Amino acid sequence: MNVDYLVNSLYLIKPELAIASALVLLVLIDLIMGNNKKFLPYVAIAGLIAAAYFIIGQFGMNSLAFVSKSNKGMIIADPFGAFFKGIVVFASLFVVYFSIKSDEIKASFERHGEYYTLIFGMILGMFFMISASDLILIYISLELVSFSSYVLAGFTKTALRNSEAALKYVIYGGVSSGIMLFGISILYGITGSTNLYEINSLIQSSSIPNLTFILSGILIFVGIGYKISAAPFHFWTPDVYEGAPITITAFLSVASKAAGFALLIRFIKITFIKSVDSAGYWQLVDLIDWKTFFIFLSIITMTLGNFAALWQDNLKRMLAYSSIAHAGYLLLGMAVLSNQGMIAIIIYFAVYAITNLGAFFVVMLIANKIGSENIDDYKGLGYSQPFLGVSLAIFLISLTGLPPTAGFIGKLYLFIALVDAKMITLAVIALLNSVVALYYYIRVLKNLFLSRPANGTFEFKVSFSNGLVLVLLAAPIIILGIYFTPLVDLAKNSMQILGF
Amino acid sequence: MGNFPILSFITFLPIAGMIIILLLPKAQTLAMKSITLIITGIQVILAGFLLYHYNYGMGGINNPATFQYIEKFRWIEITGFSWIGKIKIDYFLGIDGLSIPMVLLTAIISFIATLASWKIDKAVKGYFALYLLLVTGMMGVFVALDFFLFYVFWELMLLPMYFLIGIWGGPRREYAAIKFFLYTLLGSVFILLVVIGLYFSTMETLVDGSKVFTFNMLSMMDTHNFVANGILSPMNPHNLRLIAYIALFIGFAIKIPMFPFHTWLPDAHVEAPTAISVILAGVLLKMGTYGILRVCYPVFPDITLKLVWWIGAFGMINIIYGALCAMAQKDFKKLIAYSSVSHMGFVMLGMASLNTIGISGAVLQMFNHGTITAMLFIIVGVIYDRAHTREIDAFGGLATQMPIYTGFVTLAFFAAIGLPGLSGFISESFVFLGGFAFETIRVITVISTLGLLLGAGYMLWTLQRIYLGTVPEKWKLLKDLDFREYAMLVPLSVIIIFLGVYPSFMLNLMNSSVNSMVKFMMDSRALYSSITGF
Amino acid sequence: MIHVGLTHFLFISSILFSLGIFGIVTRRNAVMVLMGIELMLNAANINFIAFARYGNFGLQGQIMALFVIVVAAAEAAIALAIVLNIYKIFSTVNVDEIDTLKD
Amino acid sequence: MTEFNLIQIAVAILFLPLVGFAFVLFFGKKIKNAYLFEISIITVTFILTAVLLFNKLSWFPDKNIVSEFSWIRIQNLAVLGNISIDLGFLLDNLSVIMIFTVALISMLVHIFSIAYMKGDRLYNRYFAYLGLFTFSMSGIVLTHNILMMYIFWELVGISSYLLIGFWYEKKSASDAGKKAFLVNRIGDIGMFSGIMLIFNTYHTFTFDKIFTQMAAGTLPFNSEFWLTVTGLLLFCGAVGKSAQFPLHVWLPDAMEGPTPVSALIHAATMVAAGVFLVCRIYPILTGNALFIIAVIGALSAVIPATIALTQNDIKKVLAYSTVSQLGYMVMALGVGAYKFAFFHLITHAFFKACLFLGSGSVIHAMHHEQDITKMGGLKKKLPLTYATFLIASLALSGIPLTSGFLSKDGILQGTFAFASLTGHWLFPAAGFAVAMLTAFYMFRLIILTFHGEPKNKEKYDHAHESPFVMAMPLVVLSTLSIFFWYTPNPVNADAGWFLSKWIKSPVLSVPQNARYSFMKTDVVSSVSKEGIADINNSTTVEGKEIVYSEAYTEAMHHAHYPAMFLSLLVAALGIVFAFIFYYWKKISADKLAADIEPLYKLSFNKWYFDEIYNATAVAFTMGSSRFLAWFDMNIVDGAVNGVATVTRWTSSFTGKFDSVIVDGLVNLVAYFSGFIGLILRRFQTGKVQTYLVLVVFSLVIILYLFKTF
Repeated sequence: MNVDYLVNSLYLIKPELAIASALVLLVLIDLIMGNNKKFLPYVAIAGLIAAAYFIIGQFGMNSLAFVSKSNKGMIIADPFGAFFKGIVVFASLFVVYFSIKSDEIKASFERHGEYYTLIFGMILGMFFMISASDLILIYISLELVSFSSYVLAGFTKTALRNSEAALKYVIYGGVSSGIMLFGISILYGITGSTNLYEINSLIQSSSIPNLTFILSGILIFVGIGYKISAAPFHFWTPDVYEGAPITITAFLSVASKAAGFALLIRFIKITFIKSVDSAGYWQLVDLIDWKTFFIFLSIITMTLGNFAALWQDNLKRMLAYSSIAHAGYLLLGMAVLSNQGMIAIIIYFAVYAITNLGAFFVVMLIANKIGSENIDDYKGLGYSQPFLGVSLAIFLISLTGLPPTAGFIGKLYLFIALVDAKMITLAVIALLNSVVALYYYIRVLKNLFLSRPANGTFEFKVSFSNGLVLVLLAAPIIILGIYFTPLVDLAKNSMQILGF
Repeated sequence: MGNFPILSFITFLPIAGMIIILLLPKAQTLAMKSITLIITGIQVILAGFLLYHYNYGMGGINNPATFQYIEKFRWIEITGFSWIGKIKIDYFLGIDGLSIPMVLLTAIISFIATLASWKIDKAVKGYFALYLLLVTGMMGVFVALDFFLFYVFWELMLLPMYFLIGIWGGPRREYAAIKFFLYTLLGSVFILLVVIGLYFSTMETLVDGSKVFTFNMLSMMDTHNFVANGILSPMNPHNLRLIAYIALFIGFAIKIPMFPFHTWLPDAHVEAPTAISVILAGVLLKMGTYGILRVCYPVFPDITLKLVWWIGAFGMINIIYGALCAMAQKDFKKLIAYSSVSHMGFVMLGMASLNTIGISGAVLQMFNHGTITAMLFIIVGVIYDRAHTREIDAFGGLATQMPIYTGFVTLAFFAAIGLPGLSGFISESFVFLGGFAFETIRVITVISTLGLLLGAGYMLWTLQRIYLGTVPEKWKLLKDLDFREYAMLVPLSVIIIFLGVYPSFMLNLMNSSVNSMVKFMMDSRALYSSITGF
Repeated sequence: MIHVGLTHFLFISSILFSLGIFGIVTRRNAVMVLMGIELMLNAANINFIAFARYGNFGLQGQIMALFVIVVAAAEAAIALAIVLNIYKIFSTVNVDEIDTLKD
Repeated sequence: MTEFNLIQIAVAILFLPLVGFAFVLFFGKKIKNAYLFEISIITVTFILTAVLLFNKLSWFPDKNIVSEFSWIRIQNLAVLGNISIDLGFLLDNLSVIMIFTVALISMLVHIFSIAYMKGDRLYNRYFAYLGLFTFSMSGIVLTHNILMMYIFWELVGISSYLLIGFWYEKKSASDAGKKAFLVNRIGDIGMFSGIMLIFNTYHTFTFDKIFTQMAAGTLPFNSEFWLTVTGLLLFCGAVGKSAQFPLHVWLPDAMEGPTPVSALIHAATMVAAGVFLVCRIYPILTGNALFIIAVIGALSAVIPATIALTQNDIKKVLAYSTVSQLGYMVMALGVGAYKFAFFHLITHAFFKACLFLGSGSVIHAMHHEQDITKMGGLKKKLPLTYATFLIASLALSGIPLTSGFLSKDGILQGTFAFASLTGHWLFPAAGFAVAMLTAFYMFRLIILTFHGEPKNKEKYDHAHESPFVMAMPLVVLSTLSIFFWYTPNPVNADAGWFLSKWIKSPVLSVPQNARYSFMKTDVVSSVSKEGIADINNSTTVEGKEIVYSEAYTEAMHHAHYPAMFLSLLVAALGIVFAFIFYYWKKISADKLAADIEPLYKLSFNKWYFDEIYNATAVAFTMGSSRFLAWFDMNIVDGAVNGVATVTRWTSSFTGKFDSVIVDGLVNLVAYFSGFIGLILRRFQTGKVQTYLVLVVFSLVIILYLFKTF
């Protein structure tokens, strides 16, 4: 491997490099500037913008970095990865902004350097997760994300629920990644390679011991399933989402999940694919019945998420369950095993990212002021804070998936994919689920607008910048709900996975 | 004014009004009310304009060339390599004889309901903003010809309605609002599924000869556009048309509301403020029957022909069941709500007749019920504003106390029981004549005539209990109508009498379309049997 | 002298893995739970090395094992820090007593 | 006068009262004497009807004048082409005579009411309603199609409702109005069903077109049975409106209305509309239908007559008498005595209106005392009222020289002839029995009211003869109860212009073998003046009659004198008995009543019709309505809402369910959803090891499920 080749590969990982540099810079600045931490977020934002710039460049790419002798690389630079990295950067930008505003984070001012560094560690890990094509890299990037998030979940240390969340997260995450690693080791034993492309060509050409293979596949899925919080690997989600600082919850629910889904799609598509037929359906190696698996999983996940959410009084926790349910909807897109399904996932995810960030932002703003995330404390908020109320309403309606919000477009594309695949029953289940989902979303709206405040009104002002950010998040939801061509175009351009 | 996009204008004008209202300071309540009034007033004028230039000879239904005021341009178009690349959604508006009565009705009722909202004093800004949004949604449903667009409008009015009931309603408003919301959402998810199914079963040929899947309702009505193996294509031997039809029908039936999906209606009405009840009964219920006529019938003529007995039978159940339930009510508003259930049964019965007279009767009944029930709810509102109770037994002798009001009440009640000379008569008669002419539902029709008796029964009984007799001491201070109430009741009365004396005004309007519909249904019988044959 | 083959290694690794899971779900002490996780990781490590050795797959397996050892160390560091923090706040490291976050 | 002029007059006759109604309704509050406008309008209307009558009978006695315009056109129907629903006038002798009668009585009642209603709070409104009624009634009479007839039929019902319940503050009045309307509606539903059948078969509502098509052989469902059904369904309307058995129960209650209203609506005009309807649709009535009609008519004649014997309310007696007389007419129509039925309709209108107005005069004088057992001796105080009342009663009892004698005799003759041809002797028996009963209860009424000693001295002392505006109508009407208006021969009506020139039996459209045998044309085609051939032109040319068989003509002829003498005899007997019981008091009425107590009670309690209806139909409807409302609240809604008890039972699960229910988890789906949610959240224990056990456990399950693969 010559140096030129290495340098060429480095060109392909410019976004990762940008993030890595920013990370180093953050550490340095934190060291140098001492107690003046004000610059940190701006450095972070600058780093993210640089990464975003490089990511946009990646939409045209289609190549492998760090190619080995057998011509199979470790990192893929393709539009698909670019899209999910874009989502991560998008989410990170907002999360950084949220962090500036969050009272929770402000409280531990002296550790801000640590905070942003860890966030960048997570971002870096996610970037690699999204673009990795080698099991080794996958595992390590996954752990990178996990470790950073363990610490971030317990960032405020003094808060009781923070620490508890961190402990649960670390144990749960450790076990999940341990199981996944065991799966990887078995897969390695069967195929003799850790490179997904190599494994793919191997399982297509030679006979593979069935049961062992299934075992390894499913064990590996445990790690991914835990990241995307698919049932039955979701148990950490509500506790950690509730316990973690709200900025981190938002980050986990969007960016971490994005990385997880990118990994899932890439893993399934690269490893198991035989061919893509003209209608866009994936013909998989029939070692594992992934279709049934995903159908099964998505039904459980969305049903469980929705039904459990019915009972939540803590809005953060409710949103945690709702994010589980949304993972279920996204898995529907997987179950179709087609390009359509993938487009649907991409569209859905883009919408979900905006919406969820917005929802958490409102929750944060309110929690900053009233110090509660309890739904019952939101009574009458829509009157005293119409702007916040209406924004939250828009986000929740979009999460429910009603027109004319973008959430509807996401659901629409999912159902289009399902109906096209003739999976009507699944579509009906999903639709009924979305009716169930309405219960708990509408309950929040009810408290916002229909109930009268229990004790006094909420006297506080939404600052201009916060208002602007809210508009930035809410406006696209309405606009994309009415004119969604750009969204679909983006999805279409993003579905290109290297090699297929 | 040839190219003036009048339908877009009439549909989206309220949105403009909504934005203006949102920009106004909170205290300017009078300005908000006036703006709403002006906007809805302009809508009435525009609807009048539509009517004035309407070409009576054009049939519509399934032929895009015979729709009027068409506005069609590409809304969403995505080109690409696989199927999903070629998605296209049109912004496609147009009206025919089925929709123009509904557009008129929506405009008129919105205007009158604005007046009925005049006394709203709680969160006025939000109220009128939501109200105008609702009006857009309703108007949109009646002018959209693209199924996707139709669905978007359909859902669009859901949330404003939820809040309008939930915030400005009566004591159990939250319960009623959520019930309304859940029921209708449940209905609309079924509709959505069928929309997608139809999307995958129909392909439209573009100008350049290429074929794309389409949401265009009119293309879905043409059997040539079905793809061979679409799940809802009649030529596919394993098609799911029956199931899809039932799902779609239930989706619409919840709005009608058809027994046994009607239970949201009494609650919603009882809790909703007067203006919203007026809108709800006056316009929203019509969406269900309109949807069935606009979509279920021409897109699934084969299944419609199969299930028409059931439609008629449910119509009959609605008529009789609604009337009997109304009879037992103690709450005036609930009684009127159940009477709506009963009256909408006539619409279903008329639709089931599948002939010109019956369907004309059904459409006319939709319009008439809209005006009559609006009036009835205003009447309830008038008394509730004054007495703050709707308990029927708490009243008596109001005819002495409020003679002019009672005059209007009498007119509205008589219209509701189908008294000749008032609009309800001719539509109900047409429904019966049409139903009787169709052998399949003849017996049902005859049984349904019982509804005439029961309707008269509960209406007159109510009239007696509230208005006749002697005035209890505590109501001796009630005032007769004020100017605003005149302004609401007089136009409706005029419409009711005018259409009673000269029903041709409406019937001519819809004649061509209804004929096209009937012809289309009749032709389909042979057409579809030949298609499913191979 | 028995010839030690792949099967033996796999056998050992499976036992280690199972023991790890057993430890995780049964031990109340957080530190013990963490040790269970370490066992799982090491079980995988044994697999990697055994496969690499017996399958003639090249160096990937060994490299993986090296990475895993590093990762395990990092994990242990972080986890123990968190456990320490927990002890400060809850005055216990028994995982089943830390359940304030629940439905 | 051209035909067009006549139509113009008819239009004016129809709409003038409506103008009066609208004017008085809207300006009644502001203009104190608005009623005078209505009265002048009605007077003009009456003059116009007189002009119409005169011109029609003088210049176009044999011609049907039709004028129509298209009200609703439905074009390009798939099968039928264009359908036009026409509105229009049909001026034949029947309608002009009827409209004259209506306008005359209406005018007289208007005038009578000036004094009778004086001082009422809603004085002007009352006249407005009368105007509305006159308008509606004119519509029924003048229309040329069944739909329009139905329209006005309903309008008449509404005006009747408004007038019966005019004193709406009295609960009994508003009850009676409601009852009248609803009972009528029952009949109307039948009638409307008939109309549906007609329209479905002929695609038109116009009488002439229906008759023409039927004569050409088009029958409903191509069956004579359905033709019979059609006829009977249409007749249902008449059963309701003309208060025939079993729907007669509303009419006595309707006496709650002001007495002039009873005279106008519930004695003379509106209730006669049913008979008029049967006259109009006579050509389509089959023999079977006619027979059933005759049976209904006979029952309606007998039962109320027996009830009238024991009633003590002066208006109730007259009301039952009205039902009985209407039954007479219907029976007459049923047995084929068409002309006499219509004749009786006209004569009855006058003398019954006179009786009612007379009773009004009595009631007015007695300060709204209606119980005849509390009257007596009023002859001296109210001589004019007494005289006119007596004349009218004689007419009603069928005493020679009165109009009633002529028409009643004709009807009895008809039943007699019918019986002799078909053997159904019960009809004449019923007829004569009723004749006797009528004479008896009328004279019971007269004796108790006008003769004997005053029972309520105080009221008697204050009684005084009515003013001119009330007396004048009585005189006019009693004069009209004398024979010479109708025929020069006081014992033979056939000789008169009324029956020989003006009223003609219509040509039947019913197929030959569905008719009564004596109405078949083939038997005596020679007798007929006009052939069947030009039947298609019958839309414009009148002058054809039912072609009765020779046997029938013969039988009628033979029946003439026996019927006359017999009827005289029974009438005289009735009167004598009345005198024996009440004037000479030879036999104590009370003692007799005690002796035959069950019968007396049956009669006194009106054969328990109201009780039976209340216990069955009304109770059933109300019961089912209550049940369904309960069903709706608890079952239909509950099925979706979650049955309350189960819900509450499970609410102990967390104690939160109730609040959540209220919060919006409102239906069964929600209940189950909530339940599932509850189960699911039990897994979320907060203990991380539990989670991990679950993960491992589900992992095993997944592996197990996939192992077969």
